[in-house]
Amino acid sequence: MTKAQEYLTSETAWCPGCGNFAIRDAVAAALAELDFAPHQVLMCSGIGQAAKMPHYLRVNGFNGLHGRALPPALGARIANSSLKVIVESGDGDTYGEGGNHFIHTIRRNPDIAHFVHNNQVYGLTKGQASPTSDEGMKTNVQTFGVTLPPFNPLATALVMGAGFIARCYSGEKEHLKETIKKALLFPGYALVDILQPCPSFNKLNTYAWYKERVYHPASIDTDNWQAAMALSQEWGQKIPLGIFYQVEHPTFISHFPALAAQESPLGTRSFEPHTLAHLQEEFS
Amino acid sequence: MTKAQEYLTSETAWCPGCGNFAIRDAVAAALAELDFAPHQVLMCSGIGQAAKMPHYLRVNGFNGLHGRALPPALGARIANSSLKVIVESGDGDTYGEGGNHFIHTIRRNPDIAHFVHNNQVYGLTKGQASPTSDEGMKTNVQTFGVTLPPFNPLATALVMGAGFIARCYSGEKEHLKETIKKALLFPGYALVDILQPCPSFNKLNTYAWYKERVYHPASIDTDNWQAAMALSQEWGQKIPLGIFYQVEHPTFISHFPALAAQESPLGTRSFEPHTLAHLQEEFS
Amino acid sequence: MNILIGGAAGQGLDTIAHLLGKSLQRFGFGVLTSKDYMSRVRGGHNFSCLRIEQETPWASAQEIQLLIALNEETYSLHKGNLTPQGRIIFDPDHVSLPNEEKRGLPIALRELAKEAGAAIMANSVAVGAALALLGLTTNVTEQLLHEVFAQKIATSNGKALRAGYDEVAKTNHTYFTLPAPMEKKQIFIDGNSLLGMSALASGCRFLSAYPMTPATGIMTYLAAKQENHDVVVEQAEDEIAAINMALGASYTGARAMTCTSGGGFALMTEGLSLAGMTETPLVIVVAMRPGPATGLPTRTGQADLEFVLHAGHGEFPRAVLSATHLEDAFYRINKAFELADKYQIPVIFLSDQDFADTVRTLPPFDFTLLQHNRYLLDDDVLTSPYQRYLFTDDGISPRALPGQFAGEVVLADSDEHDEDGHIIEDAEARARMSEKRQKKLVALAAEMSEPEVDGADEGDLLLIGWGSTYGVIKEATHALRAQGQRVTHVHFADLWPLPTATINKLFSHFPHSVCVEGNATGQFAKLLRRETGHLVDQLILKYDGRPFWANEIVKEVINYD
Amino acid sequence: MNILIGGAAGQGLDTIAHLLGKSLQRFGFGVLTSKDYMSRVRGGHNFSCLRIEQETPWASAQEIQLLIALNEETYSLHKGNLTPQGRIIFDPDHVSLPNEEKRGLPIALRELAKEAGAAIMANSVAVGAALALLGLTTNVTEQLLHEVFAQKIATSNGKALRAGYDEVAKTNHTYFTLPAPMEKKQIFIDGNSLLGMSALASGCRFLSAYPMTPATGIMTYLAAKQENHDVVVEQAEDEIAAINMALGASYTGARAMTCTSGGGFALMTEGLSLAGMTETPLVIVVAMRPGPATGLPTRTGQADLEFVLHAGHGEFPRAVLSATHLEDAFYRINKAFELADKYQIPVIFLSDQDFADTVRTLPPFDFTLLQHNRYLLDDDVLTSPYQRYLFTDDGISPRALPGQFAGEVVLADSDEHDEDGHIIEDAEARARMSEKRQKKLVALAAEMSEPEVDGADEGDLLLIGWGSTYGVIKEATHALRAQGQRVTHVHFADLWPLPTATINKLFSHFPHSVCVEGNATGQFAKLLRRETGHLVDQLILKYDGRPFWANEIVKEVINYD
Ligand SMILES: Cc1ncc(C[n+]2csc(CCOP(=O)(O)OP(=O)(O)O)c2C)c(N)n1
Ligand SMILES: Cc1ncc(C[n+]2csc(CCOP(=O)(O)OP(=O)(O)O)c2C)c(N)n1
Ligand code: SF4
Ligand code: SF4
Ligand SMILES: [Mg+2]
Ligand SMILES: [Mg+2]
Repeated sequence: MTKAQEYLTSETAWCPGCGNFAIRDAVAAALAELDFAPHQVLMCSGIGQAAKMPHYLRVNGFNGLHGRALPPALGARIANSSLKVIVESGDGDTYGEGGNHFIHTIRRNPDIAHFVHNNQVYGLTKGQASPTSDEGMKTNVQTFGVTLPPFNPLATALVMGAGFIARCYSGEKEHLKETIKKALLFPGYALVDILQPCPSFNKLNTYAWYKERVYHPASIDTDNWQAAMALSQEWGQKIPLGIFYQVEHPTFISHFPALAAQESPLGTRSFEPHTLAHLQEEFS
Repeated sequence: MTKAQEYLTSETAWCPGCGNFAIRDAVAAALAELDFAPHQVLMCSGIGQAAKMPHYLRVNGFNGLHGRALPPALGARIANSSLKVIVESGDGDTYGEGGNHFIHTIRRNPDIAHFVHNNQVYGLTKGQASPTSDEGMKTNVQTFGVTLPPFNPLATALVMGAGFIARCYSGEKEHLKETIKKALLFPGYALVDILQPCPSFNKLNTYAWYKERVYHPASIDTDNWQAAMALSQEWGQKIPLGIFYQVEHPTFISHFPALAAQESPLGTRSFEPHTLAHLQEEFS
Repeated sequence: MNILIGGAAGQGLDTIAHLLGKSLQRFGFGVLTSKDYMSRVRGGHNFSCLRIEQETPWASAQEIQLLIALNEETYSLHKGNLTPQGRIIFDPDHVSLPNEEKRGLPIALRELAKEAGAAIMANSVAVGAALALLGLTTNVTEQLLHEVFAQKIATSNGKALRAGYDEVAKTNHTYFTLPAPMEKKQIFIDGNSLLGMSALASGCRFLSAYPMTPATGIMTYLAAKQENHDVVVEQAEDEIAAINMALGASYTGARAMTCTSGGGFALMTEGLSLAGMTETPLVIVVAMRPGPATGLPTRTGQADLEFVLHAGHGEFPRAVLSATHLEDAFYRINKAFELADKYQIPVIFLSDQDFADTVRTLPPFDFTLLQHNRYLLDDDVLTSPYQRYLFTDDGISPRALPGQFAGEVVLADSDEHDEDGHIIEDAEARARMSEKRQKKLVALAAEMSEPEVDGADEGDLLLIGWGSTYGVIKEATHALRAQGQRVTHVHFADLWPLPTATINKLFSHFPHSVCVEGNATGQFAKLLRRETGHLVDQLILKYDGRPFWANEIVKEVINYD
Repeated sequence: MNILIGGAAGQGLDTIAHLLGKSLQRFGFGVLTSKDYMSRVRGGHNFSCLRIEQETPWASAQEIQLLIALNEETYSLHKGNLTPQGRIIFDPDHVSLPNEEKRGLPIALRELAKEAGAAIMANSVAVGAALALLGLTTNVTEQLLHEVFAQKIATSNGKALRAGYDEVAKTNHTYFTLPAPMEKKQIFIDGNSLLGMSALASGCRFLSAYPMTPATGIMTYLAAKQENHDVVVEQAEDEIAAINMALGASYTGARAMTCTSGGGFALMTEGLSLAGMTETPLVIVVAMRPGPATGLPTRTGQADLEFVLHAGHGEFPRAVLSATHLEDAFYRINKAFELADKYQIPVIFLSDQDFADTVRTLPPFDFTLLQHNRYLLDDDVLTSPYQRYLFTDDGISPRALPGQFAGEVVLADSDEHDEDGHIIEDAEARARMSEKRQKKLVALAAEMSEPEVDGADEGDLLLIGWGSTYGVIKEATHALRAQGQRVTHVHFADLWPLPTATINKLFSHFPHSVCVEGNATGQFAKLLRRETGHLVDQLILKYDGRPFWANEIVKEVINYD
C-alpha cells in the first residue's frame, strides 16, 4: 500500500495559503486509503494553478491544454479501462474554456472522478473573472464588476444527467477527503466542485467568507433530483456542502462491444494486420 | 410596412416536406406584423440546413461558421444596438459545436431572439445524431443507437439564467408565429426551441410522432422558475409547448457606459484620432 | 467508354452508379466512378461519371458516350460533352429533349418500374437499359441486387432491371463496344472506405471525430466495424474534443486517429501542437474541400497544404503524407500509423473530396505488407524511475504506457518540461528539450519516399504534381507524349519532410517545368522553391472546386509554349 | 549603466522597477526596462533589468552595475554578470552574501521600512538607496508616490524612500556616474499599453479576448478606458468566441480587435478563415511566447511566424505586420486598422513577450499622424440593390453596413457566394469570386513598407532580422562595426505580403548574410528563400525563451567566420 505522503512530489509553485494545498492532501489521502497504486491512476488536467496538480502527485499524468482536460480523460478511459481516471482542473478551465466538454462529457457518463478547484477566479493569469465569479467582483478586466450571474456547475451537471454531484470546501479537509473517496468509487461520472480560496486574487471569496457561509444540511435525500436541484441553487448567505445527488446509470463504456467485455485494455490487445484481409471481401 | 411575402427570397435548398419551411414563414410573418423593416433586422446563423435561413429571408445576414452563430450576434449587438438581432440555427450547431457559446451567451442576457430549429439530427451532413437525438436512434455513426440522454436546451437555459424560454413545434404555425413575436419583443435573451421534423433523416421524430405528443398546458405561470424547470423536463409521451418562463433582467448592454446611453451606434460614432493625444499623459 | 448519370439530389444517382460500376467490375472491366454533388439533400444538380476501360482508368474523362439524364437540367448541362454517336437514356414522361436532339433513347423508366412493382425502381430500369446498350447481360446485376436487398425487393428490382434491358434490347442491343474484360480478380472501392479499412488493419483502435464532408465516410466505415472488431468510434461534441480525445487514447496506448476537413482541422491546430509537445502519436486525415471558411463543402481542392504544414503554434516535428492514388493510399495510411508511433509525432494524411469519393477497380490488397509495430519500451530495458522525455541521440525517448510498469508513472506535459515531464522554465533545459524534439526530423526525413517518376531523366517538359492529381497528370502526360513531347511526370506522395533528392537530380534537365495544383496560389511550388531553390516555370492551377481534366492540363501546357 | 532587480514573484519587483524607471525618465535619462518572470504568482525567481543611458537604450545589457537582490537566489544567479566595481543592495537580515563578496551594500530594508511605518515598504527603501548610489535626489520619486498612492500611503513610503537614501548617502553617495540627462520631454511606456493606446486612438471600438499571457496587458489597458471612451471590452468564454464576436462587431461597423498568444490564436484560425471569406476587417494581435502547446507562458520567442502566415483553411489575402520597436508599433497598429478596413481583410500584428513587457522612454507620439478612414460606401454612390461582394477591378467591393441604407440589406457569407452574398456552387462563379479575393493582394503588396536599412549598400556582412529584435541587432551591428566590420542591418516590420525590393537590391553585395531569429528553424529565412530565392549563409537562432543579448549575436557571427 502507498502512503498518502508517497503520492506527494516535491515543491509546488502555489502561493502560501492557497486552498490548493488542502485539495492535494485530500486527494493523496483518499488514494492511499482506497489503496490505488500510483501506476493505476491517471490524472488529466488543463492549464491553470489547479491544473498543475499532476505535477504534484505521483500518479500518471496528462497535463494537456487549457480547457481540454476532459476529452483526453475520455479517450484514456476508452483505451485503458483498467486505469482509475481523475480529472482535476480550475473553474475557468472547466466551466469557461472547457464548457462544451463539460456538458457533453457528463452526458456520456464515463467513469471519471472530476475534481474542480473552484476559486471563482482566473488565478494563473492574475485575477480576471471566471464563470463562477460572484456578481460585482471587480478585476482589471471586469472594471465595473462582474455583471453576469455565476455559472452554476452543480445545477448544470444535474441537467446533463450527472449521477454524482457534490460540493466541498477546501477548508474542510476531512469532509473533502471522504467525498473524494466516494467520487472515486462511484461507477460513472462524479463531479466534486470544491470551493477553494485564492488569497492572491480573490479578495471577495476568502476563507472567512466561505467559513461564514458553508454548512452541512441535516440530511440529504441523494436520490431526489428536485431536492438536489434546490440545494445546488443555494448560494449567498448559506452554501450547502455534501453529496447532493448519487444515482447510478449505465456507464459510457458499457455501450461498446469492444469495451463492455472488460477484456485487456483496448489499446494494447495483440493484433496482426494480415488477419483482417477479409475486410476487402465486401468490396469484391 | 413590409409584407410577410416580401421577406422571402427565391428558392430554398431544403427538401420537400421539411419543417424548416413553416419556421421561415412564421419568422417572415412575425417580422411583418411587428413592422420591422428588412434593413433594421440582422440574422446570424451557423452552418447546417437551418442555418441557411439568412439566405432565404431578405434581412441583413451574417452566415458564419458551424457552431458560431451567437458570438457574432453579440458583437453585432454591441456595435449597433439599433439592429434587431436574431440568431437562427440548427440543434447540432447550437447545442453541439456551439455549446460553450450557448451557455455563456445566455448568462450575458443580450437582446437576442434565438430560434433553434431542433430536428434532433444533423441534417446537412446526412443524418448523424445531434445532442438532442432521442436515446436509441440508430444512424450510420451511432450504429448501436444513441446512448446519451438528450441535451435539454430549455432546462439548460433556465440554469444559465435565461429570461425567456419557449418551445414550439413547426407543425403549429400560428402558435409559432405568436411566440416568435413575443421573443422578438422581449428585452433580453429569448430562446425558442422549435421542434422541426426532418423527413429525410429523422425517421423517429416525424410529424406524426410530434403531433401525437405535443400539447398546450392549461396555464403556465411564467414567473415561476421551478414550474418552468418542471415543464422543460417533460419529454416523451407528452411534450408541452408554450412560453415556459418570462422574467426580465438587466440586459447585457445596460452595463457598458459606452452603450447604456443609447446614443448612435457605437461602431460608427464620428471620431478623430488627434483628440486622444491626452492618452499618453499617464505615461509622462 | 464514359457514362454520366445526372439528376437531382435524392433521385438515387448513387444507386445507379454503384449498381452499374459494381456489375462492370464483376464482368472484369476496369472502372472508375467519380462524384459531383451539391451541399444539399434534395434537389439541385448532381452527377456521377463512370468510365470503363480494359485496365482501370486513372481519371474521369470529359467526353461522354452515354448520358443517363434523370432530369432536363442534366441534359442541358452535359449535352455538349456527349459525342455525336452518343446516346441519352431518359424518361419521356418526365424529361423532354428538343426535337433536333437525335441521340435520345426514350425509355418509360417510371412506367416500366411501376409495371415491375413500384415507380421507385425506375433506377433499376435505367441500369437494365444501360446494360443492354453495353451488350452485357443482367445476371451479374441481379446477383448483386440479391446481395444488397432482401429477397422480395431484390426480385422486383430484378424484374425492373430486365424490363429496362428488354426495352433496349429490342432495338439498340450492344450499341457500344466494350474492351475485352480483364482476367484478374478486382475489388471496387472508394477512397474513404479504403482509408477506414487500412486504418483498421493498421491497428487503429479509436477514432474520435465530428462529422464533416468529405471526411465523414471514414467515420461511418469504422463505425460499422465496431460490432465485430476492436475499434471504438466516438462522435465528439466538436473537433477540439475529437483531437484531444484521440490524444488521450493514444497516450494510454491505442493507435488513434481523427478525420476532418479544413474548417474542423483549424479547430484542431491547438491540439496538434499539444501532440507535438507531449510527443503523442496521432494520425489526422484532412480531407480537403475548397475554402475559405465553409466554402464549397462537397467540392474538391488542394488548398490546405501550407496550412497543414505550418499549423500549430511553436515548432515541432510532424509528417505530412498524401497518396498518389487509391492503392497507394492503402499502404500509406499504414505508414502514417507506423511513423506516428515510431517518432511519437502527429502525422497528417492529406486527402480531398475527389480522392474520398472516387471509386475504382483495383487488384486486392496484400494485407501482409501492413506493419504493426508499437515501438514501446520493453520490460527488460526499463530503468527506474521511468522518464517519459529521456534525452537520447535520435531524440526519440523510449515510450511506456500508463499502467504498463508497476510502480512507474508516465507524465505527459503541455508545458515545457524536463525528462520526467515536469514543468521547467530554465533556459538551458528548454533549449535542450526543444532540440531533442527537432532531432527526430533527421531520421524522419530519411523515411520519406522520393516522388514517383514516370519518364526519362531529361526531356522537354517536367510535370510536377502531388496527391490525388496523380491519375489525371498521368493521362495528360500520355496525351502530351502522343503529341511528340518528351515528358517526365514527377509525383509527390510524402510531402513533409520534403524528399528532395529526385527533384534536385531532374530539375535542371528540363527546359520547361510545370507544377499542377488544385489551388490558386501554387502552394507546392512555393514549398519546392523554399526547400530546393527550384522555381518552376509555369503553374497550372485550378480552384473552382472541381478535379482537373487531363485535356485542361494538356491545353495549358501547350498554350504556354 | 545597468540595474538588475531580482527576487521571488510577489516580492514587488515590478514596483521597484517602475518607481526607479519612471523617476529616471522624469530626470531626463534614457531608460529601458525588460522583464523576466515565471509562470507563477508567488515564489520562484523573477527579475527586471533597468538600463540607463543618455539616449534611450535599444536593448537590455547583460553586464550589471547595480544588483538589488531581494533574495539569495538573485545573488547567486546574477553575481557573475556583476562588474567588479558593481554594488549589491541587499537586506542583511534576510539575505546573506558569502564573506569573500566585497561588492555588497547591506541595508536593513525591512527594518528601516518598519521604522517608516511598515515592513511592506522595504521596496521604497531599496529605491531610495539606489537613488543615492546614482547621485540623484528623492523629490521626483516622492512626487511620483503621491501621484500613484493615497496621501497617507504616499507620505509613509516617502519616508521609507528617504530612509534608504540617507542610509546610503552616509557612505556611498553618487557611487555611479550617470550621463547628462536629455532635454526633451519623454514618456515611459510598455509594449502592451502602447498597443492598446494606439488601437484606441485608431478608433478601435471593440475588443473581445480571452486572457492569455503575454497579450493580456492590451485587454486590461483598454478595459480601464471603457469608463470614459467609446470602447467596449468583452472577456469571451474562449478564443473562438473572441474572434467571432469581433467579426460580428466589425461587420456591423466597429473597428474591432482581438489579442491572444499562439495557443489562443490556434483556436482562432477557423475564424480567421471566416474573416477572409466574408471579407470582414479585423486586427488580431498575436503576442508570441515559446511553444509548442503551453510551452513557456511568460517567455519570449518568434516561432509563430509561419503559423500566422498560413493559418486558416483555404486561400485568402491577409496582412502580417510586426514592429521594429515601440515607437514604430504605435504607428504600425494604426496601419493595421487602416489596411483591415481598406482591403476588408484580417490583419495580424505579431508581438512577443519581450516586446509586450519592455518599457522604454520615448518622445511623445504625434497623434495627428494616425489615420481613421472607414472606407465605407457613400450614400450617393449606392446602386440598389446593394451587393456586398460586387466584382470590381481591384477586388475590393464597396462596403456598406447593416442598417446604413434604408431598404438595403447586407449579406455576409461563409459559403462560397455570388455578388449578393448568396450561396453558390457553380464552378465559374466560384473561380471568379476566388480571384476577386486574391486580387486584393496586388494593391496590398504595394502598401508594405520596405525593411529599414542601417548601413551601406555593400559591405562584409548583412544582418537580417524582423520584429522585436531590432534593438538588439542594432546594438550588435554597432559592436561589430566597432571591430572594423562593414555591417548592414536590414530589418523587416511588414512581413506579408513580403516587401522584396530592398533585399533583392542588397543581397548579392555582401559575402556573408545572417538571419537572426528567435526560433529553432529559421522561419523568416525560409520565407525569404521562398519569396526571393536568396539563401542566407548563416542562421543565428535562439529558442530558449529569452531575448537575444547583443554580445551573443556578435560572438556567433565572429565564430562562424
Ligand atoms: C487557449 C488558452 N487560452 C488561454 C490561456 C491562458 N490561461 C492559462 S490558465 C488560465 C485561467 C486559469 O483559471 P482557472 O482555470 O480558474 O485556474 P486557476 O489558475 O484559477 O486555478 C488562462 C486563461 C491558455 N493557456 N490557453
Ligand atoms: C467546424 C465544422 N465542423 C463540421 C462541419 C460540418 N457540418 C455542417 S452542418 C453540420 C451539422 C448540422 O446539423 P444541425 O446544426 O442540427 O443543422 P441541420 O442541418 O440539422 O439543420 C455539420 C456537422 C462544419 N461545417 N464545420
Ligand atoms: S494565485 Fe490563487 S489559486 Fe493560484 S496558487 Fe496563488 S493563491 Fe492559489
Ligand atoms: S435534410 Fe432534413 S432538415 Fe435538411 S432540408 Fe431535408 S428535411 Fe429539412
Ligand atoms: Mg480558478
Ligand atoms: Mg439539426
